[in-house]
Amino acid sequence: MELCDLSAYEIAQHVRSQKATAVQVLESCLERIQKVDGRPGALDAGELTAEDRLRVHAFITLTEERARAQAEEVDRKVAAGEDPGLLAGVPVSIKDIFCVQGTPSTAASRILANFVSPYTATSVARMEEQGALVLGKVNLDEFTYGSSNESSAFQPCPRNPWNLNHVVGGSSGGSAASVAAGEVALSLGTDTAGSIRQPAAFCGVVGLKPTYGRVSRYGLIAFGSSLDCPGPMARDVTDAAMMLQTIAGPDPKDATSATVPVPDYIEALEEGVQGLRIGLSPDYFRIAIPDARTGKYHTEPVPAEFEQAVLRAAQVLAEMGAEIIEDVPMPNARYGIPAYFVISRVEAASNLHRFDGVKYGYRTQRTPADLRDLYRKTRAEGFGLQPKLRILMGMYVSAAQYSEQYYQRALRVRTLIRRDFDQAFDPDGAVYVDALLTPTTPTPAFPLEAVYGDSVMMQYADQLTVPANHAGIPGVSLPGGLTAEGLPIGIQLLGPDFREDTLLRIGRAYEVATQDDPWRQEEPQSAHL
Amino acid sequence: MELCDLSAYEIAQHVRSQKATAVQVLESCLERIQKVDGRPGALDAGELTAEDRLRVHAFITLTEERARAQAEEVDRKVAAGEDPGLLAGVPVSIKDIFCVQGTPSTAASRILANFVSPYTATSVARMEEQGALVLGKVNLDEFTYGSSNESSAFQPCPRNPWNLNHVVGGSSGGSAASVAAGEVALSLGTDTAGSIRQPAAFCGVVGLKPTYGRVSRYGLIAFGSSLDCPGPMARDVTDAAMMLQTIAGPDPKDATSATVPVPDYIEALEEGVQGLRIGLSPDYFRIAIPDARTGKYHTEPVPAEFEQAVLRAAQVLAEMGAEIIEDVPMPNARYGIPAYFVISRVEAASNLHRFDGVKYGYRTQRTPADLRDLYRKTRAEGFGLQPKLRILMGMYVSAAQYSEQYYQRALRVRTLIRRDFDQAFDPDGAVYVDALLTPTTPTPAFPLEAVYGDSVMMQYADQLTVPANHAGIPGVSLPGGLTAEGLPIGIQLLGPDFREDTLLRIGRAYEVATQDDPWRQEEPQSAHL
Amino acid sequence: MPEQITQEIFEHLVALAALELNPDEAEYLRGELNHQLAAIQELSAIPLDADIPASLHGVPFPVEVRQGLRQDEWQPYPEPQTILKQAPETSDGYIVVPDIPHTTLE
Amino acid sequence: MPEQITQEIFEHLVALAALELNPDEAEYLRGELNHQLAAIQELSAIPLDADIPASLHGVPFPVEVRQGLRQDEWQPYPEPQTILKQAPETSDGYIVVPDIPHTTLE
Repeated sequence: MELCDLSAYEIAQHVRSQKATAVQVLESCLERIQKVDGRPGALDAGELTAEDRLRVHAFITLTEERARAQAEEVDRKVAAGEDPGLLAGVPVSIKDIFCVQGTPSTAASRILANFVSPYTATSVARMEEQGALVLGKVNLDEFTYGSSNESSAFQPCPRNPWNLNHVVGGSSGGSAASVAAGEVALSLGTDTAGSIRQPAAFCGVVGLKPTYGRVSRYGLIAFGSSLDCPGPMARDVTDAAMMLQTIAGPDPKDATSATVPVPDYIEALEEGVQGLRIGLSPDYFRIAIPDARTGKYHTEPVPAEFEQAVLRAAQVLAEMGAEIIEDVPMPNARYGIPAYFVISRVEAASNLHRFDGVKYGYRTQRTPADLRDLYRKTRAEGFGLQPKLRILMGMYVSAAQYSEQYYQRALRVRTLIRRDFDQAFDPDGAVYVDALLTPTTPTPAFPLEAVYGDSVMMQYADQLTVPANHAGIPGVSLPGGLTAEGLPIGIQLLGPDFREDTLLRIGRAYEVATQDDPWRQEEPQSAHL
Repeated sequence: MELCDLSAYEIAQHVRSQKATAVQVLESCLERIQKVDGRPGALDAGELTAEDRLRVHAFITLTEERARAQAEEVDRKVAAGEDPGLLAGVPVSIKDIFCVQGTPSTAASRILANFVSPYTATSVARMEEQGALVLGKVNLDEFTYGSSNESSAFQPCPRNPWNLNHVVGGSSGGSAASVAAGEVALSLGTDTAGSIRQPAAFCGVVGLKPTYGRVSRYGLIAFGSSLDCPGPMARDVTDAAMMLQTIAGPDPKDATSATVPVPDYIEALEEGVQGLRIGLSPDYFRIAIPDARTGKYHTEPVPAEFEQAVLRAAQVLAEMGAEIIEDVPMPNARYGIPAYFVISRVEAASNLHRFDGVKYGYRTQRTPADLRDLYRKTRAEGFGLQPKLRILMGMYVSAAQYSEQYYQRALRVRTLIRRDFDQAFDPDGAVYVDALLTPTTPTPAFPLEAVYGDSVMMQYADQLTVPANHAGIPGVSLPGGLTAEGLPIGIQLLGPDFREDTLLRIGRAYEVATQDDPWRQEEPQSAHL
Repeated sequence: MPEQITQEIFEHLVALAALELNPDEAEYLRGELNHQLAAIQELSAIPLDADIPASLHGVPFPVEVRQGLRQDEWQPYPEPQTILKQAPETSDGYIVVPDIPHTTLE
Repeated sequence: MPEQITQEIFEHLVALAALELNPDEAEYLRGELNHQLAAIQELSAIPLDADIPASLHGVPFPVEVRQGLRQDEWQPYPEPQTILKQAPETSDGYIVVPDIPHTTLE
């Protein structure tokens, strides 16, 4: 096992106890990246080569010098007896939707390809203050709009470390891939409809979407402002807890970050699940799929392997003392996707109006007739298909004559979705649970190109994750097994506002109980390159 | 470049001039096999692992000791000043449909999995007499019945070195893969409907089907006795010529091997194409595809990339002095597949009757009621689906009441197919050509599992190769470019009986003229493992 | 399912969105828009009591967990050049754009 | 396209072929057989003059390139055990099989 394969917790311990230097950790990660990552995502990348198909392609930009300076500073502090921070020497990657001062911050879009941020996102700054080494910016769906990373303007797009022919999921796909492939121990992602949890599930890592307001959004390029949450991606629950500890808490630069106190997530980890009430909902064991053209829905159960993985987790937790509550009703979960189709598009269209070729980013090279023509040409050339689609959809459903039918109605449906959770988590309610246990996704990672282009089917990959975004509650996806084909299965825990501690504690108990499971001994395909 | 990547010609020169020893060549090949081949094909191999999907899996049986003894003998001869043979120190693999004394000779079937041959096929013996190192037996479709290698009872089946997610073609798929991946310089395959040329095309190597009767079939486990031809697979034309030189010629042990003298293929190689007449036939630029259920045909052009590769080759050869004759009529080529469906199945059914669990090979472990029940149980357990399908089809179309309609008619259609070639190659005919230039296959290597199970579509992969088998004439497939997706394109040359020398000479001229083409600089994906 | 977004509505949307589309893009995008609208028809069938309010976000945001707004105070930015140099075209610290469409008042 | 190989014909073929099939195999194989027969219907539509002979192989095999048959002579095989030991069951140099179905003559 190489240094880069250690957990963040182990790395910080090694560095603090001088069993390894932060510089050695960095070298190990750079070597791994050199071996498995292949050429970084870039504009106008040409055809995929044979080699490209055998590489992970998590990164867009490597920031080796930034990481090296930080590693040397950490090692200096350790040598000098100073506190090197909670994440001392821990290698991290940053989804390229966050601004990091002095580095390209592209949103995986041509329109921001040349943008070098003059400031740093709060969550990144907090990790660096705690000694993390920022190795670089990782790929995503353009402006986070997708569930596979195929829509990135920076190609080759990431490939799943467990099967290089399958997608990584998205939108935090580069984050998930970089963690799964051992290139970094932690990655900072964002979750708007499942964008942390779904790629975590597809790539066999832990992904935590915090409560809305738990982590500052300052420095995050906005998609759906009422839904976006930065959060940790890690190889185990302890590492995710360490990272959340670092980034959580109010930020004067984000008025929507809440002043709720941050508990000690790490301390709570080993408390076990004795007495916790964990719910299963039939509404999370089936998915509704619309017919491509008629819009009529049919309902399908999730794959048997997924149901079994969740039921096995429930059994394991029950054996450790949790009480399993079956049949928790979540009748409005199925409305999550249609409501999201409306709300997120309205917010996206609004947020994308700022990109116009005037103040920063891409400007058309053609000569425009006037300022409006400059906007049109710049946006036509700078945005890919998915941002264009979201702008058009958002404008349509929020137009004065349709707003009542679509946008206003979707916001009221959101209230219904939230009420499901309020009732489930109400200590005085009919069925009180501390957390819900569900599959994270309705399928394992699909093959590359299998779904891309069908924007409706792509959105349905988020069906089991998006209710938490509407409701604002926290959720975590944990590795829960492998399919017969060897693709990761994710299981999800959902909890009440600001109770990430409960989710992490349950997740940790599950990890401990299953640590000898045969699937936990399997390595991703990228380990065989 | 490692020793294993040198051509057979270069290796033999190195060994003879003591620039390298045969043992060093062997070590280099074993190292390459260790790196890219993964676990060998085996019965009851279980699920594919992540690592399996990243390996070539060409081999069923490695015969390292046999090769080492031979290498030491070659080195001894060189040191002693004795002639080490034309193939001195050249590493070769043998399609596991040939018997090699003392080694498992499985036909990739459970029914022969435990068969250790007491004798050696003539072509293998001839190569060993010339100093070749037999590294082992390589995978194939069960009893050669397929065009993808997926039907092998020995799994994991081979994966295409140019794209590990695509098939190698078949049936000589392990041969093609082992040569393309640099595991060996040469491989001995067999061609019954295209089984050398089609995998050669799919894997970007040279594959030569000699004239029926040119190479002894002694020691070849029979499929279609009127069609089967052993032949060379190599990375370039010179190597194919060297190998054919070694294996061609009459054999007292095969009454169908012809006493036609064997020319010096290597000497003729550099004679160029000045004055040669090379034909193009519109009937080889389109394929007829039957509808899955109605059997109605529709005609499609071959992909534009394939047509362009052939036309580019024609242009290159014209620039070197060949005369290109367009519109050579081959109107009966399209009947090749339906006629083959009949003839080959009749011959296969007949040849498979010998496998009965009595004299050698698998015998059922269940207790049979009597001898007939022993046959049934043994064959039911020992044969895979494809042999069963061929037995049933062969028995049906040759049954007394259907024979006139099917088998007799197919043999007469075969006469038509042969006449097309007789007319094209007739020096006194209306259109006289020395060779026909065509695409080898109607598609590049398809993704694994994309066609498998559909026995009709699988057979149509041979549409452009099978007429030569009906007619008995020689054909060679040459690497002719890469598709935009990076998959090899094969171009085919067909010539008159026993004129392999002409085909090799044209192929060599084409190689020389295109040696600086960008696609020739590309490496297969397996080079990036 | 009839198309809801006709060619005419689509062109209007494209203009409002300040986009230009080539024919392939336009065909794909209009197709996907109609496809998505079909997929959200379900919304209109959801029974919603009249007293169900709209939620602009999911988590309640009571005053006790709010930071309150910052004072509206001018703060100097140390390096305005790092911001200005992101602009595609500047001149003497001003951002340059083409003619702004305007109507001259009589 | 009607099925040409009915269940009855199929079972007869399976018996002739000395096979046993499980239901899944049988379904797949009968389906593929009918599929293949559909694909070879074209044969019957090919115009064939009455004087077109059958070719048992493609290459002419005139006497001058034939080796002639070997003399029918007994040759000792040096190691008969290497052949015999391939047999699943032997006894004293004989290959052992189960009862051979037979009818005792009266």
